[in-house]
Amino acid sequence: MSHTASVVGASGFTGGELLRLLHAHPEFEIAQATSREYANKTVGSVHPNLRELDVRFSEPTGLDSVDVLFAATPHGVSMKHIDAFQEAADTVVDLSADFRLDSEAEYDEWYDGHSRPELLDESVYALPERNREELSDASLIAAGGCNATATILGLAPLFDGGILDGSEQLVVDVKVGSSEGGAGSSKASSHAERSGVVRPYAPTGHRHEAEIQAEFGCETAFSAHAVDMTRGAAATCHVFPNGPVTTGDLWGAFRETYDDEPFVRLVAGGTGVYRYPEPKAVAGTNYAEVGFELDPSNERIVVFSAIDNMMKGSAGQAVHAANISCGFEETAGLGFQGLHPVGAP
Amino acid sequence: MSHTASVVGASGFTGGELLRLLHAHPEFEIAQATSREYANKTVGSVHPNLRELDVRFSEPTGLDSVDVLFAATPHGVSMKHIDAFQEAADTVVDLSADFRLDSEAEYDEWYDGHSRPELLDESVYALPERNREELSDASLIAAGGCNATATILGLAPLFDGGILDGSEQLVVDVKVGSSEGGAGSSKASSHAERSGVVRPYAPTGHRHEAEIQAEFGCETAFSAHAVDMTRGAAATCHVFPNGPVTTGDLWGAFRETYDDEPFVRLVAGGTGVYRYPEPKAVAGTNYAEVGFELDPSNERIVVFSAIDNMMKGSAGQAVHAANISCGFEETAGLGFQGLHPVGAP
Amino acid sequence: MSHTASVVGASGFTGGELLRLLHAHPEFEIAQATSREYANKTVGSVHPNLRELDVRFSEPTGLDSVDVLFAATPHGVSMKHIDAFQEAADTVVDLSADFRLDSEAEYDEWYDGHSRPELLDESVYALPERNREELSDASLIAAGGCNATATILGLAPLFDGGILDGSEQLVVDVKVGSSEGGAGSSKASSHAERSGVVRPYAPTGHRHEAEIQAEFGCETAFSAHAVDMTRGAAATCHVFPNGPVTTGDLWGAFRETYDDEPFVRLVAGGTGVYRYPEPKAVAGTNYAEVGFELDPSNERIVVFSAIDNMMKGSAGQAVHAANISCGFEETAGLGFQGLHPVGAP
Amino acid sequence: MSHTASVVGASGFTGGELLRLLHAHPEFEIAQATSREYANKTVGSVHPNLRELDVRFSEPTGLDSVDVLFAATPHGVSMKHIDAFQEAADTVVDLSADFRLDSEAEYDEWYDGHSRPELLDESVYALPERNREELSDASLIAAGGCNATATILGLAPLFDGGILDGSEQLVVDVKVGSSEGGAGSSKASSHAERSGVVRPYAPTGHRHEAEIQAEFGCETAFSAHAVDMTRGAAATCHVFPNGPVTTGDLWGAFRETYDDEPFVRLVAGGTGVYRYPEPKAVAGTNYAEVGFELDPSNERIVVFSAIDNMMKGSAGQAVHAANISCGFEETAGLGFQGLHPVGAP
Amino acid sequence: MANCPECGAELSLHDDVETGEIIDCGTCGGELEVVATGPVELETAPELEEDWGE
Amino acid sequence: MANCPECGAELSLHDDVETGEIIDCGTCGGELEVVATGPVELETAPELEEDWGE
Ligand SMILES: NC(=O)c1ccc[n+]([C@@H]2O[C@H](COP(=O)([O-])OP(=O)(O)OC[C@H]3O[C@@H](n4cnc5c(N)ncnc54)[C@H](OP(=O)(O)O)[C@@H]3O)[C@@H](O)[C@H]2O)c1
Ligand SMILES: NC(=O)c1ccc[n+]([C@@H]2O[C@H](COP(=O)([O-])OP(=O)(O)OC[C@H]3O[C@@H](n4cnc5c(N)ncnc54)[C@H](OP(=O)(O)O)[C@@H]3O)[C@@H](O)[C@H]2O)c1
Ligand SMILES: NC(=O)c1ccc[n+]([C@@H]2O[C@H](COP(=O)([O-])OP(=O)(O)OC[C@H]3O[C@@H](n4cnc5c(N)ncnc54)[C@H](OP(=O)(O)O)[C@@H]3O)[C@@H](O)[C@H]2O)c1
Ligand SMILES: NC(=O)c1ccc[n+]([C@@H]2O[C@H](COP(=O)([O-])OP(=O)(O)OC[C@H]3O[C@@H](n4cnc5c(N)ncnc54)[C@H](OP(=O)(O)O)[C@@H]3O)[C@@H](O)[C@H]2O)c1
Ligand SMILES: [Zn+2]
Ligand SMILES: [Zn+2]
Repeated sequence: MSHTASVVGASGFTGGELLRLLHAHPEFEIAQATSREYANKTVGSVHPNLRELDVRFSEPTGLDSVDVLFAATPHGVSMKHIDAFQEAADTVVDLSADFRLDSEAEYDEWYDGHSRPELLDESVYALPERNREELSDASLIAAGGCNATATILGLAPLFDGGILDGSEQLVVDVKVGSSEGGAGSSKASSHAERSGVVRPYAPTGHRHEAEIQAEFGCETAFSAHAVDMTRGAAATCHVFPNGPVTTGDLWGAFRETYDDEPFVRLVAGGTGVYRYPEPKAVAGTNYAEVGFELDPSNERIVVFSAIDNMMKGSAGQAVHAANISCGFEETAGLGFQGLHPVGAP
Repeated sequence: MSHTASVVGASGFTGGELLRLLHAHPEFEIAQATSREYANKTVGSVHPNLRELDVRFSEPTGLDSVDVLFAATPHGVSMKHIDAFQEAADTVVDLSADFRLDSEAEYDEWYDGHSRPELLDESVYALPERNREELSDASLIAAGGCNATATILGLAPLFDGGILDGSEQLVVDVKVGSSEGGAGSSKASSHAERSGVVRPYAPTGHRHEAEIQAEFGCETAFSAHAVDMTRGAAATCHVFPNGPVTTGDLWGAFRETYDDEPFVRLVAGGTGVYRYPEPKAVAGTNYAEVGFELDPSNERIVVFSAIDNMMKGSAGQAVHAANISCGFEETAGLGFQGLHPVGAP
Repeated sequence: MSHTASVVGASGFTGGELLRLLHAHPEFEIAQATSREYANKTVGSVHPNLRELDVRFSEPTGLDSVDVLFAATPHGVSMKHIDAFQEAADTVVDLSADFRLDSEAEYDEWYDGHSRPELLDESVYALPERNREELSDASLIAAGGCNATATILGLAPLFDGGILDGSEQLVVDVKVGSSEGGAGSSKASSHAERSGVVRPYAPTGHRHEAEIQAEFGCETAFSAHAVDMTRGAAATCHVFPNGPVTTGDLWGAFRETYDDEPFVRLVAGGTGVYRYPEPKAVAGTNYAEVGFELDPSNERIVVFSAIDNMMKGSAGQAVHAANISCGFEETAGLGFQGLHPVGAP
Repeated sequence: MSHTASVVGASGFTGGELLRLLHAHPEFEIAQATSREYANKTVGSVHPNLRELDVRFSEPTGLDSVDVLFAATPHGVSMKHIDAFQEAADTVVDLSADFRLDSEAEYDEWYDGHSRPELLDESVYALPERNREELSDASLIAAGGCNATATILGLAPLFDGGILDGSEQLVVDVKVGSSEGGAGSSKASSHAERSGVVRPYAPTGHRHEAEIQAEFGCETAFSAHAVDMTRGAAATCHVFPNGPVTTGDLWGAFRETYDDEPFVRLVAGGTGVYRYPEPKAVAGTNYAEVGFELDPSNERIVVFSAIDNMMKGSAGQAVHAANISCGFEETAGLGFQGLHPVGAP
Repeated sequence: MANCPECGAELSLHDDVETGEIIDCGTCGGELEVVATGPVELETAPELEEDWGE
Repeated sequence: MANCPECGAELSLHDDVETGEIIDCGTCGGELEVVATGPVELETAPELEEDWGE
């Protein structure tokens, strides 16, 4: 146990995942878990899976000194408290959007501006499959958006392999689970209204477009739908390359990009029940499943990408990045393989 | 009660819907309901909602003479038995794909050929919003495919209104419920494996592309995903028109096409929980919800269309078409408005 | 169209059901639909299945004169506004618990007392299978509790047939859907927390025990569990009769009680998928399914009863009672037979 | 890595769980995983969560010599092949019912007899909370039935603490997920029919009554219902003790029985969303949650018990027992804490 | 009777509709303000950015 | 050890693999036939069109 870690926003959904991961992590010890609403209560009173943990929530004011501080707070909170966070910890890993983009201009365009733009240069986007090098000595790390993560992982081999160059039309149709909305409550997210939906909730102008654009330098026509699951984000990318492509080209590109990646599985075809990426196959894990199908009659590539929005799409990605930054084994604390069968996890 | 009607394939999912609709229909009386597996059993033994019906399944051989025969059998059965069907009934309404396309060539391309191609000229595609005139004296009617129906209803205003001309790139991303697979069973459709999925099941080359192409004369890049609901098909069409379009243009086109349609509801925007078309809002009904969103930054129109695959997407469409062909009130027997709240119907 | 009807609390779940039923009812015309939160908005903005209705919510103050007023408001509201309700309408049908019990003492024991106890004598408990006679000239009608309704319908034949006399041990284990909680929102009822549960939510002391006790004069050991459906209440009664009972005795008793009832179906045994009462087989309908199994080794009768909590368990029961009170056909407006297949409605 | 282990029936649901657990287990190495249907295929082709495993199915004939053989086969298979199993392994852990009961007479009563009754003396029922001592040198171990396990864990403190003596009436009402039925398929278990159910499937005469009776020497009035989840068994025991009991007595009894148990959590009361045992809080884990509520007005104790049917109710229990038998740390390989939030796992 | 300025759909209104009332359009869901009566005139109401979760 | 002719992934095989055996590739799921041993050679097996149902 070499490092101490605290979680700000530990009563939320991704905060709970962080606690779960850190508790079982061979190198981390949980120092503090903050919540304003549940201060002094056991973490198990909010997260029933963590009843074994002997940790109580504390107020986010009064942060102890730790090696790594994870912030799992809503957009805007980290940029406000970043000085306190950086004072408390050598490394800050933020799960919100506050430090994901590169420039104030992008925050003006996609969000409501930024109060600490000078830090945007310093911060590193956490996705290790794209930024492993930079993460190794990062002290301010921004875990990616879940839908952006799914999309970027799906499209990356096509850009890496030169099959796309950014001039093509890209359609991204995403299906997400209810945990993406966090632990709050509203009529739209009540069980009676939210069950069984295929609900367009961000038909156009989704903020994660900004992250995808930052990665590949191209625009995407992005739409998200809420579907009936709690965990999971599945991106279907419909892509029209400029030139002819074979299945062999695609296997080559995908294997080249991911063959050595510990958390990306290629899944495309076969004869069983699970032939393409599916979010429930990776629920609870830090894995991404990525695959594709070629549609010769439409000169289209359909790319599928599936992750657990709270894991690879947030808390798992954050711990993975922290492992790299701290010099630990990349997979430390992230070994859970997921369940089968599993219903709508 | 002016007309008699029989259902071949009445133990199946859409066959059960036909029985439900015909039983409550003011103009139809059920003559026969066939099943080979359940012959002599009450229809309520298979369809628990029909326990009040005093009807038993009979063998599909030995069809009585009726006004209308509905065939709700798998692909290939109707073309094989069409002579017996037409001998038994003045009007045959087929729910399978057997008489949907116009030419043998299309069946060669998309299916395994056709054994009675001479009937393809005579048969009328059932979708009343497109073929009302022709239906009025049709004697062989082919109810549309559920995914094709959803897609065609969504895109029609754009073609009618000249916003699309068929040269544009069209991406159609469909999400469907488990009843689309019919009443059979397999490992992939078992509850444990099928619950909670976002499962690409027809990433490319879906046969319903043929019906869409027949309607609009253009190709679509079509992909379907199984999601966790039993009833419902939701099509999201990502469309890139050649010229500039305003929201006003879109409202004009959609209202022009659908203002007088009894079974199409425009749904786009608003402030409540249900802002765009959603399959659960039309579950059990013959309604289609259709709506759109304009994405100026991508010069894209996103069209949403939601139906109950077994109703507007099959049995309801069949009864609607039969109403027209028989000269009944169009909405006869199709008045159910659906439920709220409703979970994953 | 002989009668006008208003719904107070029309933006809620059972209020929406009342609107749906009254809209399709051959004898009723909707006068007003109240909501404080959504006043002036279309009813379709809250209830997406009612988009065809040309009705806007109005404030609950300023009630017009009507034949029947339905109140679908939380406990306590009707007893407070009963004078206004009775001034506006000849017949008031209340869906809350405010007028279900017979005496102030019971309200003191199970609720927080009663502000208008003098009306308790006048009010009639709506369940037509038990109180058909009294309903025929009732002007203040109290629709039963959903769990109480399911339980009472299950046990009634045993009391009617003398198989139970009230001295036996009765265990009632109920499973209910999320719509029972109404249209509000809370963390516990959010999709992420409420999905997939088997959650004991009223292990002991459930208020519906009072209604069951009022009906049969005996205590029941009652527990309720939330399960993953939106509509439905299923009661399993484990009953230990004092003397020996045969399956024949049970069929005799159940048929005697329910043979002429238009809304109760006996379901027990058979060979198909649906062998016992199931809530999803009656979802959206006013039917109750009732059945049993005899356990000779334990000298136990297991009684199953399934309803749609918002229909037979509330709004449907209310309309059924109003039909009787107004002298209409009992089944008027309540003909919907339900759906098959249907997922988790 | 000190021990080798094989799984017979590894393509099934509990077989997949065994592979998952053994793969992550610090002391076991997987030797063989059998399947007749999928021989030569990768285990990941059936269990998508196990794509990282470099193991292919082999035929169940031709078993290599191992330390422990786990059999996850349907009832009847193990008793037929027990000689081959015992020849291949020092320790055999069987997940079926074949070696759970003590005498041939019980198999005659509850099953269809037994072909190797002489082994029943030797075999040890796996539940460590009840049989830890005997397990320490057992060579034939029978993992308990999932519903029996849930029930026994719930009731044990009442018998241990003398609150029940076996003369009382015990009602056990169980709710289970679809994985209990194993990996096969049928119409009743298809997604469309099985979704959203509260389906009585073993109203009386459930075989697990035999195991409960074997443990406590008393009969139980047992009924099981299928509900909409994939993993999970929740037992609600309605118990009527002969004498007066206080909440303090109950806490005393439950803490006495379970305070030192690594896999049993007491959950009763509190203020959050999760106040009583719930299966989704333990999904994927080897934990049991156990709790209670006292109903003074009915002189009833309601005991709640929740497990994952495939883990604590089968494969997890099997590995726990094997850990004891092999002298490993009891919790080895069973550390997964479960997920929050999680939908219907 | 009045037409929605957003989508053009016909709106039926109660008789005693008053200036200043905010109503919704049943088709496009737009929030509309009654700016005149006799005959009724509608204008798009200033939008209230509502967070719709996620 | 052998490479999948479909997707190029490395396959690990048991030692006593025999000619004619059909195995799957863990990456692309392709069905492969062992056409030679020592060293192992794989070919795509004739496809068995399997209906995967909707
Ligand atoms: N959910 C996902 O799938 C997902 C995926 C990717 C990224 N993210 C991002 O991760 C972050 C957390 O998301 P979530 O879903 O876990 O949200 P959440 O469930 O709503 O939790 C937010 C947490 O932040 C705390 N908090 C809120 N305001 C605070 C403040 N002013 N100061 C200190 N603590 C505050 C809350 O606890 P108290 O109120 O008790 O203090 C709560 O613990 C967000 O930025 C989100 O965009 C989430
Ligand atoms: N499900 C949908 O959402 C949907 C939507 C649009 C179109 N469709 C189309 O509608 C048709 C029916 O679909 P479904 O989902 O209702 O299928 P289904 O549930 O599988 O039912 C098929 C029915 O056909 C009967 N049948 C099968 N082979 C037959 C034969 N050779 N002769 C006579 N009867 C036969 C079966 O009963 P017995 O075996 O007992 O005779 C059964 O009643 C299909 O063509 C399908 O493509 C379905
Ligand atoms: N849900 C069920 O399954 C069920 C079953 C049996 C019985 N019930 C009973 O039926 C009643 C309604 O239940 P529900 O589930 O429909 O509840 P709900 O969804 O919460 O709706 C309550 C309605 O009452 C209105 N309301 C609240 N306070 C009011 C007040 N002071 N004056 C006027 N209107 C008020 C609310 O609208 P505004 O706030 O917009 O005015 C809302 O329309 C309750 O008494 C419940 O116990 C319900
Ligand atoms: N599911 C649960 O929750 C649960 C809980 C407690 C106990 N159990 C018990 O655990 C056992 C396994 O249950 P399950 O749900 O995992 O069943 P399952 O999914 O049906 O799997 C059964 C496995 O056994 C294999 N098999 C069947 N017959 C065989 C034979 N004659 N010889 C060798 N292998 C054979 C099958 O594979 P191939 O056909 O490919 O060989 C399959 O891998 C059962 O006895 C069950 O009662 C299950
Ligand atoms: Zn409008
Ligand atoms: Zn391959």
